[in-house]
Amino acid sequence: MKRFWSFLFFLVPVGGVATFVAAPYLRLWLPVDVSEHGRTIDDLFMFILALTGVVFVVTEGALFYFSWKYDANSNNAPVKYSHGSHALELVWTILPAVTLLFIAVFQMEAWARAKMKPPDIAPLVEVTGRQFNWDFRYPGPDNKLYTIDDIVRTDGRLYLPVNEDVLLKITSADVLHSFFLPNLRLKQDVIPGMDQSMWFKAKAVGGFDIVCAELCGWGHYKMKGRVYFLPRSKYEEKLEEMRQEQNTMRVGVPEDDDE
Amino acid sequence: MSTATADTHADAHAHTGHAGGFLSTYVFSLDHKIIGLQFLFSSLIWFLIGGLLALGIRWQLAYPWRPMPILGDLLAGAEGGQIAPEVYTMLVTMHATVMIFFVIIPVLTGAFGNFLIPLMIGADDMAVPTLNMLSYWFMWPAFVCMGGSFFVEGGASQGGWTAYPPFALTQGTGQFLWLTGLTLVGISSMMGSVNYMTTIIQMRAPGMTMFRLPMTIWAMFITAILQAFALPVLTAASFMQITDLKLGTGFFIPEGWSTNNRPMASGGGQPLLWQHLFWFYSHPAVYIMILPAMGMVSDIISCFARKPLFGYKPMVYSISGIAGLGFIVWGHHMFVSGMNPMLGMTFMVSTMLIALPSAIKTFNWLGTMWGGKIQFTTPMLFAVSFVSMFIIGGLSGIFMAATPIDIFIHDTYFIVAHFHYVLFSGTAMAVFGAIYYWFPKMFGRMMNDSWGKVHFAVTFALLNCVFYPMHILGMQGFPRRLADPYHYETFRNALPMNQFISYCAFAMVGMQVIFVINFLGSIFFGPRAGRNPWHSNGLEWQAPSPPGHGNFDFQPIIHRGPYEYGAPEVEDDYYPQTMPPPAVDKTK
Amino acid sequence: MNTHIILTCSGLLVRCRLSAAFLSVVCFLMVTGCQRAEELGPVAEPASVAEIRQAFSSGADALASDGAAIATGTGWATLRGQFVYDGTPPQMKPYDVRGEDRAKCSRAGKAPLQETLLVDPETMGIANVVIFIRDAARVHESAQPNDESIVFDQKECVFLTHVAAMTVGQTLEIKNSDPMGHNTKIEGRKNVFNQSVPANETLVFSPQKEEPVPVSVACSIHPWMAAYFLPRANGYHAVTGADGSFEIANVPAGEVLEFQVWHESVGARDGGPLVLETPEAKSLKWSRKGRFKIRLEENEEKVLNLTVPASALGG
Amino acid sequence: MNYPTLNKLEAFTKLQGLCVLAVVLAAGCDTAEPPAFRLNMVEAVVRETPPEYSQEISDVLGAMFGTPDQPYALAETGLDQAKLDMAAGPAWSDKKGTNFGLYRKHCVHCHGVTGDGRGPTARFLNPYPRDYRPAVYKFKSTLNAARPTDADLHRVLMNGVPGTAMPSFSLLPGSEVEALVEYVKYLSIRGQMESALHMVVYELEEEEVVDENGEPRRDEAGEPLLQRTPLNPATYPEQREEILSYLEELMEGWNTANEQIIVPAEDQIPGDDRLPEEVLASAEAGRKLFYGKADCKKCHGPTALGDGQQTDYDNWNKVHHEFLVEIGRKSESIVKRVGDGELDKAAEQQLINDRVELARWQGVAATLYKPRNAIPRNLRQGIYRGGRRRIDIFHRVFTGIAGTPMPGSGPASPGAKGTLTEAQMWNLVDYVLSLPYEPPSQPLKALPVNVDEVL
Repeated sequence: MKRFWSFLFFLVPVGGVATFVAAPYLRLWLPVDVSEHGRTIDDLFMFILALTGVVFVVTEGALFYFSWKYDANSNNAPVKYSHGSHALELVWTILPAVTLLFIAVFQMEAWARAKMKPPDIAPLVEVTGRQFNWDFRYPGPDNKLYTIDDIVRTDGRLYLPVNEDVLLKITSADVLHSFFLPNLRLKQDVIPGMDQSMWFKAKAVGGFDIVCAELCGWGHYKMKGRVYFLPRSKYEEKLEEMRQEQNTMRVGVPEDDDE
Repeated sequence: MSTATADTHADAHAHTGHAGGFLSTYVFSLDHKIIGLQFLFSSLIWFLIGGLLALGIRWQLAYPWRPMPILGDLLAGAEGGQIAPEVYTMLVTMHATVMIFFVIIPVLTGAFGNFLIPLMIGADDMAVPTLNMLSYWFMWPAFVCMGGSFFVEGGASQGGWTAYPPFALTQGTGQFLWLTGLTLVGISSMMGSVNYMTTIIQMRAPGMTMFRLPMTIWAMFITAILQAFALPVLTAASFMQITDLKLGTGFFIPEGWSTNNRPMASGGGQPLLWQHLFWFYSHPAVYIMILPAMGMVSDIISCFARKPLFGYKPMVYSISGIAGLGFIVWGHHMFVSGMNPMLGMTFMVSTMLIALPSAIKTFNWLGTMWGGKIQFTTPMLFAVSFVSMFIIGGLSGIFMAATPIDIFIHDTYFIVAHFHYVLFSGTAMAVFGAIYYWFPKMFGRMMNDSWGKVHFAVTFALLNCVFYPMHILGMQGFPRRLADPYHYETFRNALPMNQFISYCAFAMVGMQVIFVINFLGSIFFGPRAGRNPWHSNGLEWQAPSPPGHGNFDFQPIIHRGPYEYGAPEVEDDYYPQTMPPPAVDKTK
Repeated sequence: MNTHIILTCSGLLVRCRLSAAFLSVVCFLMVTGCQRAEELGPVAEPASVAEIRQAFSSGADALASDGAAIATGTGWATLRGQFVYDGTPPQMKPYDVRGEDRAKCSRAGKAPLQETLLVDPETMGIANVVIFIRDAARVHESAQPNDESIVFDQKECVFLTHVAAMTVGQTLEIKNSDPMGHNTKIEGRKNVFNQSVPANETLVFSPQKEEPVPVSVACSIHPWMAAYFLPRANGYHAVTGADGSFEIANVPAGEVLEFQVWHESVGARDGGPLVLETPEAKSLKWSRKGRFKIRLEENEEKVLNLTVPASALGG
Repeated sequence: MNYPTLNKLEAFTKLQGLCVLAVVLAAGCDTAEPPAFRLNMVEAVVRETPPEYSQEISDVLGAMFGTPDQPYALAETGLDQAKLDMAAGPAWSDKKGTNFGLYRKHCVHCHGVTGDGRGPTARFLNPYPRDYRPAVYKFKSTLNAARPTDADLHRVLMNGVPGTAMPSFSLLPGSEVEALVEYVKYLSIRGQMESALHMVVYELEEEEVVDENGEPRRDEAGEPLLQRTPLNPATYPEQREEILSYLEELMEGWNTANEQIIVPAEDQIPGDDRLPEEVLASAEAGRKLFYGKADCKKCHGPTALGDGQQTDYDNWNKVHHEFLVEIGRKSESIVKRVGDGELDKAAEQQLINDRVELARWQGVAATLYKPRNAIPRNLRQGIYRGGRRRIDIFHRVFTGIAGTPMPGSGPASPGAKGTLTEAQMWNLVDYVLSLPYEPPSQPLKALPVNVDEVL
């Protein structure tokens, strides 16, 4: 029990690292990435995780070591009467500064690709956040938004082609929302009165969650949507199906079942 | 130094205090110590309320839509004790608001700033005691506004503590009271900060040069500057939001805006403007919430390592550096807000740079511990845990400073983990340490050290169980402020982890009973403390415990800095700032 | 020293008390705030619920009668009478005519007057009182449902027929004699109708089910327009004319007939049963539901002259 | 080195601390009771049902429909007990991941436990959430007076109601959506039954008081003493019969909903693949109708911004509006009588009674939200609450919107005469769908009037 407290502090780096090691087994890790650019972001994340992990272990280790070694109960050596070290200060100023600046510069390209260089194509869908739903507007057969043949869907399902550059126009009908696609590592706040874009290329077929990530009211949690990536042909079929549905002029009368 | 004279001195002050009447002595007191204690008590009460609000959040995340015991009926009324979604949003908003504006800021600057500044610089009181009193009593209307807002039509604000328009503008009276409360807190802080700056510059005891100030005072000084320059922006912004809300202006309302089928009176504004103004204050506010804690921790660590503070001047420079850089990093809260992405790059660089002074401070604390004789008293344990936890909070900050990563982790639990590591595991732990450390000075009695250690061990273990797993939740993309995240397939598997976090949170809040009993009990029954129970160097420890009116029973003259522990010149391992140097002894 | 500490402590105690007072106020507010409004009504009691559910699930007991009235007499009689207002005839306020149709909906520049309570100043008769037999055991052929149509006209934003009583199966010819469009909205318990009626056109509506009391007829475009509509299974109903008189001919004699009397200015919404407490009403055992029972001899011509005090009509 | 060695705290302090904590915890309300169905008190007071009957009505409803935690489907209702069980009760999931308590999880905040559209969140919403109890639904494929079909309710759940706070639930598993549809119907039927019970109570005759020998008691004048007949189907079989006949009648509405679907005539349906010019021509014809015969401009306004007639109420708000107006009238009358002074005994008693009644009414009024006008739709926003398929809009034009001022233009019942022919209605559909793209719609403006009614 003599050096109990130092061991308590030792638990921090041990537990900290252990949690991250155990996390994938608890199925808590970065969600599946289905985008082309997502890899870059994941790699950056892992890079910083590794870097900070090392710093974390070293500093927490030092903290433990000092608490263990210099515990007054067991340390009889005289106190090192020192007001600091100029050289050390310089080292631990310059080293982190260089590292941090490097990280910053290193990230810029990924940031620019995600937010500053949209592909030169027409928007495929307009996404509108409203309290509390995501509405989707497809341009319809004329490929132009805001014309009479637009297909508007309010059922929270967004269909997009896979393996293609996709440009979404995103906006809000009322308050701030945030269009968050965890599996594509993309997020963008939407602001009423402002149009924004989001672009990506999905590389897997399937359905993935759309999350609202900006507090937008009591029903914030209800703004669940789902994006489905389909092969081009299926996507076009789906579009046609939605167009047909929107033009429905007949009504289904259920067969009378006398139960 | 004769104790007898000291006692008479204190008695005399007590009598003068008494003559002024009970109310003016203990309620509307002009004495900085009483005002400090008033701040301390009110923030501790709000700490409790804020903690209970957090438990409401944790309940919902662990047992979504299940009736909540005890609090459920209070909060949700007719739905059988289940937390209604708008109540959840209200909890989220008010937990943050209470903790930031009624707990952390007042306890740091209000309680410890008030109590310590005159004592540590050798002044008999603040420069403008009346202003000081007002700064406390301006908190009360704010308390009434925020506390009362729970009971108005529509309940307390649900706009998030960031109150982003236009959503915040769809709120009713609750939001109005919230903004009013915020403005009042701003006015209170403003009064405090002006006072602190004046006092620190003007009222230092003879010999107390700026570079002989303890780190606590440096931190308070820089904090006061931050408050003085950042707060007016927030006050103006919240006033603008009040006029948007009530008078039909449109600073933050876009053209043609309507929500919930309400016709709006005007438009032509820009929602992002609020975010810029808000974060222009609220990012510096983050440093307001940590710098004083850093200062106090520096003092505590140096004292219990029995060793001078490592790199005093770099510490001072890094605090100033944080303050300076703190004004140009606000945009990192807005990377995905829709502002020009070019700005994002600029803010990324400045944000990365602000990590630097923090790193320097951490290394210096470690340097202070190196080669010392560390006494693990309760305050020291809290101070060391501050360093340990601040490392985690600081390092996780690098993730969100990196813009591409922030796209993913913005508004997820990664952020929640980060700022709780800084604010709870950091500041709140430092505040606990500071309470244990300065308690003898405040009340003339010691707190129970064994129970203090139990309190520390339990809190330390549980807070890590609560906040550390939030990092991996955040990695998964688990969003903040969602009343029912398990709607989403992606997050369904986070339920067990959230339940674990919630259990730990309930236990952690429950365990604070130890502290409450220790604190209240020690006020009345704790063993008497002498003037300097910790054998500390600081000037405040030369005053009586508790100090009488006018603080010092002698004229303090300062001979050196506050961190001369283990100095070779003297036999004891401490060397108080007022003790004349041995050279004077020789002449005797 | 001691004094000082004691003082500090008591100062703290005061503060504690203050904060305790604040907390208790907060607690009190929370407790009162969370109390459910008693106005939400009572909650089912498990014991009686179990008993009643048992009764529902145990199958229906055979009942002696199916509830229909049984004929006991023969022949026919007539009931006629008059409703006379006792008081100063009220001045009807003009309707709150708004919107662009103001000019077209006004008679000589004045908004039409409400017809909530029409009293003829000469005879003091009350118009638009509805009186009908609730349940008739026998129905004379003249009172059988027929397929005649009733014209229900509207002009200058006023329904010209204020109360339209009819038998089911008859058609209501909803006519619009105005130059602008109306819509006719009937919100009955069993008859729901809401159609637009273009200018100078006629729509028909044929109620299929009886209503227990007259139901409101409105025009959403001109919300002040109000009328009432009562479909009954037989012709034993009457609406008083301008002089307050009514006649129901060929009612079955020798039976106990229960009459319902209704007027629109009674009750909270859409009128209600007219309750009289005058001596002649007492002799009829006029009930709180606006009903009275009477038995007529064959070929009797009963005349009922009823005085209606102003208070009975909410005056 | 002298470190402070600190005394243990006195036991007394600890005890005190625990006591304080216990008091704080106990200061809250009691433990949460399970939520209960509540009566429609507006109906109860407006119909002047004697207060003694409230408990009995509540009991009968409890017997017929159970509680929010344990719903009960009487065989006559034809409701699926399994689906109700899935939708009712507190939210939880079993080990297989089947979710229960769906209504409590997804709907209750707005629509309320009783389905009265008065959940805690409702007060923040405009329009207010639907009150299921009158069983009137706006967006359906059936005639105005008819109940909706299951498919109609299902559609609303799948697509939400754009332009309102009602979100889409299309991502829930199909079985959960079906359970919710069933539960909504259950709440509607329960609400209709409640209303019918008031009718039953209203028709109850007073019964004679009998002594132990079964002889009727008489007063001094020899008249039999009368007392209130309780509502209790367990002891009065004829009440049970009547209740069941009401139930049968209202179930007929639900069971025949499918027969009341408006099926557009094939020969009038415009072609599926029309050329843009044809659509344009049709829209132009619709435009003429909009301003002419169909007279849509009266409410939707000459600019179709919904700025025409706006002072009417929909049924749900109208009930409350009239209730509040009546309260005003009552209190005015009391004030007037008090001002008159000098009242005789009877009038005095009447005044006291009226005051008691007014207090009861005001108590009920305090639980209501402010009634709001029915604002006609701004047709230039391109938001179609009932769905934007052509058939949806056709149904709106054909039969109006039940419960609202919106009238129909088609025949009100099969075989009756409508205002417009189906071909004309299709023209209107084309016009309505083209309105958002008409040049004056850019930029869209918020509704200009009626601000204080809506805020």
